[in-house]
Amino acid sequence: ADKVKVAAIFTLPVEQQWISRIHKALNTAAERGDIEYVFSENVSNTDYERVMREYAEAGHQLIVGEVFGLERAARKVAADYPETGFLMGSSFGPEAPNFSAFDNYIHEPSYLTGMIAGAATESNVIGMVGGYAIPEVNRLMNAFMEGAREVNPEVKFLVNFIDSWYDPPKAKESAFAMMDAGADVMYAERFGVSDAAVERGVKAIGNVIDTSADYPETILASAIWHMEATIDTAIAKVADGSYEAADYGIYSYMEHGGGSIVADEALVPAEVMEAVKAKEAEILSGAFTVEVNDEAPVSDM
Amino acid sequence: MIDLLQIFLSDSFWAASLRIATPLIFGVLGALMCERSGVLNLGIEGIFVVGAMMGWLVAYLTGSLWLGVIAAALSGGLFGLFHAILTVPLGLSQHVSGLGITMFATALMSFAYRTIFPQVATPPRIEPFRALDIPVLSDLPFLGPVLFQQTALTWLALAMVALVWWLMDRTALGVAIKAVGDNPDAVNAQGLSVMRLRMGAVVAGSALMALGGAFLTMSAFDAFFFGMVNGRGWICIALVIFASWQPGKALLGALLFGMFDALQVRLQTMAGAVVPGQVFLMVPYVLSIIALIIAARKADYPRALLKPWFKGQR
Amino acid sequence: MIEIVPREQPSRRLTAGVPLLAAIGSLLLAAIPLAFAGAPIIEAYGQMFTGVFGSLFSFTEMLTRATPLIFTGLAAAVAFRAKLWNIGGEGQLYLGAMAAVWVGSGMIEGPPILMVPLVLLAGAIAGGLGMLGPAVLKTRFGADEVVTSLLLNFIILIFVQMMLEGPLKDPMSLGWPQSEPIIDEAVLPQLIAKMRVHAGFLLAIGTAVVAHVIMAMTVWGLRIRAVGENAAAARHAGMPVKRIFLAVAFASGALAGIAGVSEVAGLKGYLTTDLSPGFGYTGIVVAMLAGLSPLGVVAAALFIASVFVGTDSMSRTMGVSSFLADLTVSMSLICVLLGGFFARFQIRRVRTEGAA
Amino acid sequence: MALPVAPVPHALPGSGAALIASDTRHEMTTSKPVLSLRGMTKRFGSVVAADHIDLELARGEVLALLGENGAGKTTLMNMLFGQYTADAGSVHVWHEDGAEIILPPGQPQAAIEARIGMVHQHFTLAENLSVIDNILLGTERLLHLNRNRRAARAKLEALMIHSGLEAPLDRKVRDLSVGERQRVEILKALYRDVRILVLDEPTAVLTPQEADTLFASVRSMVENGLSVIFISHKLREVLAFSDRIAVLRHGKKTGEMRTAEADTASIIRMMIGEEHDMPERTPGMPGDTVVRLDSVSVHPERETRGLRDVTLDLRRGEIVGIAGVSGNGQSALAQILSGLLAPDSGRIEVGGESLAALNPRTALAHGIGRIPEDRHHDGIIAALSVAENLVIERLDDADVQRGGFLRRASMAANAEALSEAYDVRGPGIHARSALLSGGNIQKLILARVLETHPSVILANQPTRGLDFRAAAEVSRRLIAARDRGAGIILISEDLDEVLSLADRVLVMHAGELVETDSRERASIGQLMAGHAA
Ligand SMILES: Nc1ncnc2c1ncn2[C@@H]1O[C@H](COP(=O)(O)OP(=O)(O)OP(=O)(O)O)[C@@H](O)[C@H]1O
Ligand SMILES: Nc1ncnc2c1ncn2[C@@H]1O[C@H](COP(=O)(O)OP(=O)(O)OP(=O)(O)O)[C@@H](O)[C@H]1O
Ligand SMILES: [Mg+2]
Ligand SMILES: [Mg+2]
Repeated sequence: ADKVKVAAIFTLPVEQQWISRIHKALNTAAERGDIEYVFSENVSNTDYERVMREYAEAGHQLIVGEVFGLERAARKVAADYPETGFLMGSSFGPEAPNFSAFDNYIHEPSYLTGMIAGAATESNVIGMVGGYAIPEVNRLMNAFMEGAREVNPEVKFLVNFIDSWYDPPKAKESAFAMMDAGADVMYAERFGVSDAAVERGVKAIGNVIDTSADYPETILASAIWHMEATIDTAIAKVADGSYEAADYGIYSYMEHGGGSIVADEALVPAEVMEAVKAKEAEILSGAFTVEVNDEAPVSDM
Repeated sequence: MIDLLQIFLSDSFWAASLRIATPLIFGVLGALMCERSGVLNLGIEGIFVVGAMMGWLVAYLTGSLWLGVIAAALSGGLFGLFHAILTVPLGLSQHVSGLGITMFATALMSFAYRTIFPQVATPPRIEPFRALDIPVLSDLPFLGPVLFQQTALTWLALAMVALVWWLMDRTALGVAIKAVGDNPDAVNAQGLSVMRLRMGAVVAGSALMALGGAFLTMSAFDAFFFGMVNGRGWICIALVIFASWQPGKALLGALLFGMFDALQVRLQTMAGAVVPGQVFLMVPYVLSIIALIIAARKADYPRALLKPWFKGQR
Repeated sequence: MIEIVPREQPSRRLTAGVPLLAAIGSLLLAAIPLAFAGAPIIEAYGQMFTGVFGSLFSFTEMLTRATPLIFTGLAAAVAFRAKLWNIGGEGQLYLGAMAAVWVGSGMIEGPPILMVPLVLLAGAIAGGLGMLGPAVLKTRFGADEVVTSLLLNFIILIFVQMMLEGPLKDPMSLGWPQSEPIIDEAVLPQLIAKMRVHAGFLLAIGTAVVAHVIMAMTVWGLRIRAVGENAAAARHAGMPVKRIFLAVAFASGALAGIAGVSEVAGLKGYLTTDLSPGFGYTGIVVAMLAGLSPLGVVAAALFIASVFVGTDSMSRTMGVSSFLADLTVSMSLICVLLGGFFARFQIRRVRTEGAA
Repeated sequence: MALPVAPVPHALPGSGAALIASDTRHEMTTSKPVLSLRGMTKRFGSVVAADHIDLELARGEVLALLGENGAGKTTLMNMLFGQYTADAGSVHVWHEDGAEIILPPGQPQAAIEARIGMVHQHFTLAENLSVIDNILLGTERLLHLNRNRRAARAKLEALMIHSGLEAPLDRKVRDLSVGERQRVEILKALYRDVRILVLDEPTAVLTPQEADTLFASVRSMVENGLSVIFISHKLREVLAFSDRIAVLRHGKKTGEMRTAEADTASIIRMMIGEEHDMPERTPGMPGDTVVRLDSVSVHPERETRGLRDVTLDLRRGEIVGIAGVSGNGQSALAQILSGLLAPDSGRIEVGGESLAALNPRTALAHGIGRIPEDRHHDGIIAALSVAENLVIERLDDADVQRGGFLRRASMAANAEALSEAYDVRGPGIHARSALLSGGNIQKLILARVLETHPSVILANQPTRGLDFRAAAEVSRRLIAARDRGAGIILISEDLDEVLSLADRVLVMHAGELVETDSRERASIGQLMAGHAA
């Protein structure tokens, strides 16, 4: 069969964790030979719409990206190119006929990592450093906090946003400050936090990507986002001509393999692992639902 | 209030202040050298990126941190030379040239990084500078963690303060640099070369700036990211005026800013529930403006700053 | 040895030819990174041209990108004329945008004929006040406006973030920090159906013309130039130097503020913290390239926008890193700078023999 | 480069401030040349500033270089010193041992090494540095510790004593008066043990006393073998101090003569190629009071001297000359009348109205025309055109603007007329006024001020740095304005100027103003020095 022509547009460089997951899934598909893949990174908000149109004009069949902050414009473009499939990270829903939305709904594994963190803290203080307080970040943090509270009602949280996606030194300083205030488990939303954890010998929880190999003895567990399910579903639909506007958010849920937890069994006690496994099963079976809460989390100390 | 007191009494707060200040110390000293000679270097933000990228890259490729540091300084100096050529012999607008250098350096580093590492999800890491563990000294109460558990680059920054101070205040070369920033005719009439002094100062100053960038990727962190300089260069441009172009005050200014920043993080975590976090993010900038208002004294202004000089013209 | 001497009359031929030569020069230079990235160079140039002039769409996209640059360029040009170093265009742009969404997102309703000017006015006032602050700090306390206006950029951006998570947040945004949309009556109309270029562009051109007329033909322009060139003599001649300085500060901030209004009301529809990819800073470059001439600002903004849009589009079709666009813009900037030098100066050899 | 610190070579036992009589001068015919300029040529665009000029200087000789503004004097000296690169010509210098060297063009370093020193027409001092740093700049190895300066300081102190030129070594230059700065400039040259000293209008900003002291010291060093070229527009100095005179006109050398054989008329003839008569002083016809300062006081501030209880009456139709060594409060007085400074106490009466203070606007509205002391700083806006500069004090007038729009045509007509009437010469009325020479700038300001027929004119150092023809023109204009009924306050350090123009003479000293009936240089000099007459 012909390869599907896919273009991706990212507002940040592909090293950004969130974007790296999409990029990775697309690269995997390209290596498999399913798609022809091109991308533009670091596209500013002002230029985003033009780039969408350029790709659409150039005949790409599926355009992937993130349209937070430019929803209206993006939807207008989609409406102008009904033959092209748009699969966009978005907080809003899909829009017929061709605009589909996805998001990093990995609150479920985040909840599970929260359980591990809640059990692991001895000081009962967990530190959380985030980039910006946006829904994509908030919902994972909130789920994480819920998970921790479930196993440890005593636990308190320190929350800090550094207002940058790319300032590891700053994130590191933030983490140090929290450790000074007593945190002994860190939620590493940004690069830099785990580095601080390694230096001070405290534990950290990973997010979106698995960095445990980089920080030996440090990462208790990570909530991993897998975009493969989302991307592959969309590609398949484009290929067989059945693509239409749909909510792809669910493909980030655990039941679709869009989210998973990896835990370091050497660092996490067996009984905690057991509880997590049990909860994971509940989630997969639908017996337990992790609430999606997009409100900005705050310190409660 | 008790909390605030606790913060100020904790050694880790002061250690963090010095750590955060380190890249700024390099940057503000570099900017000071340039401006003392009469050349504003708005290329600083880009030169930080160059230092961050080249230091890290060379350390990554060779495995030697110090080679990385040297590479950072050299490449920073190279971009400084570019700025110097445009602004000194050619006398072009220092504003445009500086902003141009920043745009050029940033774009070039991004382009080069992407061309060298086309397919990485997370950037390669190096083994960064570690805190110097000096026997006895590092174990001192308070001073130990604040001063003696910093990395070699922080010490280098402090040494540079002393060196620049010595150079500017104690040597004939320093007098000549100050003179050329004040009135190039005075220097020319005394048989010294305006060109060489200015170009030398800009190159040396730019090399210093690049070390500030190198600190970010080789000491504060262990990898290069796009955008990680995050305005630190601009802060130095502000600090150098706060410092009235004096190395001692430059150190003070950088430390103050580092302190505000360290304080900001701690306050935000503590009181984030009550006040929007952004209020604290503003703290370092607002306090810097207030400090500037209090300190605004213009006596020592390098009078020839921004003014090109051509031989044989009035 | 060589000596640099000013031309008696800046060369007319060169002054006119410089942008052209610089453009050619920078494009030639772009071949270097292209070669490194392994792209076919001739074809790349073709794509670069097509990226701007290839279709009505690409051309209007270039105009769209030039629009905010004209405003921020004018902001810098006017201020720099009075030797007021406003480096805070970026912050003032956001202030203007914030005022625009505050006034224009439903707080007041009215017919377009009222709403559009109202929103523009609000943005202009907000931006103007944003620069008046540093100017007052300068006249009152001698605090250097380069520093204060620069630092204000950071403060304002954080403040915008705070407002977008607080009072200005769109309740319908599902938590995403963005403002409510500008109501239809306050939107700057599209100029061509389906194209993004909007009335803000015409407004920018009009503003540049007005600025040119004011600077070149009116007493106010003369006063501004007088204060900028020699404040002591202006004061001696009885001009209210401080008032002029403050008025220029306000006008400069207002122009940058209108850049923000034009972006939200003409393009985006609502405010986010990534509204501007550094238009405030690029405006300084635009102004200096234009030699602080308001009409030159239009040309410089169009030039910079063309290089950016052309290269950006080319990088996509050629499959090279899109960082190439920023790289080419910065190189062409340096080329234009150098070109301006050769128009104003000539380099001549001087004798060095004579030592016995 | 490092200079060995040697004892002062030109040491003299004491130095008198008295004039040295011309009969002690060297006979140059017996001396060997130390310097020879041959065929020196310099073009600036279409202007030939120096056109194949030859000039010789003998050992121990004082050569005065004369010429109108723009004749090429400074250009020639700048080529000698390597500040400018000559288009053609060569500079020959002879060492003490008779060895001849030719200086490479365009290298001040080479001139310095040949022990040529130059005091530039405009200060070349770094204001943020101390006096000693300015003097030692370029004389030390670059990594030389500048604390380690005992020897240099000792040498300088000896030099100051022997030359009679005192300067506060550790003060910043920005805190010095112009006179002090001029002394620093000269010390800077002397410190390098120069054999040839070029002084470009060294006395333009000095008081007559300071000038006399300077020349006395220079003379004493000449006795010890120093050779001097000096440029001046003050013929009195030239006649008193030089051995020989060379004259430039339009970039060419038009003549040379022994000073002993020269007189004012012959010099002028050589400079301008025709006879020229100086304006005659005619008595004024004082009318009613136009300005009255009533016990005005200003607190001294940093380096500017204040005023103590100054009372002054200025009447219509008179010129009140204020003599005095600059720095005694003249600038405070001028600033009050210009509206730049508010007195701390006292009243100002202008046109019958009593005010606490003026500002530039009210000063203009009350018909006070101001000729500022520093024409480049306060007088013109160099980047604006001549036509624009001519109207900056009256932008609201109907012939300048209509509805906010400049009336370019009417401004141009105005500028053409005034340039013609006041003989403002330059590249044209639309050219930046930066391109005008100092003298023409002064004429521009004069035109702007007089054109509005002010009832009061404040003329602060109105002829400073002007050649005699331009200076005479300014004087003539001021007298004409007076005769038309204006009251004029003339502040000048040039006692000759005050005496030749003023109807009444007041002396300013230490912030106080004293009136004198005397017209004697000596007794006024006493007052200027603070001694009661
Ligand atoms: N740097 C320069 N650029 C252009 N023209 C110059 C420059 N320096 C001197 N000139 C020209 O050279 C001519 C001679 O100027 P110069 O300064 O030598 O005159 P001068 O004799 O010293 O006059 P003054 O008595 O006023 O000092 C001037 O008419 C001027 O046109
Ligand atoms: N930078 C310049 N470029 C071109 N011409 C110049 C320049 N500077 C001076 N001139 C020309 O030089 C001539 C004389 O200049 P100069 O400054 O020597 O005059 P001046 O009367 O000596 O002034 P001052 O009395 O202030 O020293 C003028 O005709 C002027 O047009
Ligand atoms: Mg002169
Ligand atoms: Mg001269």
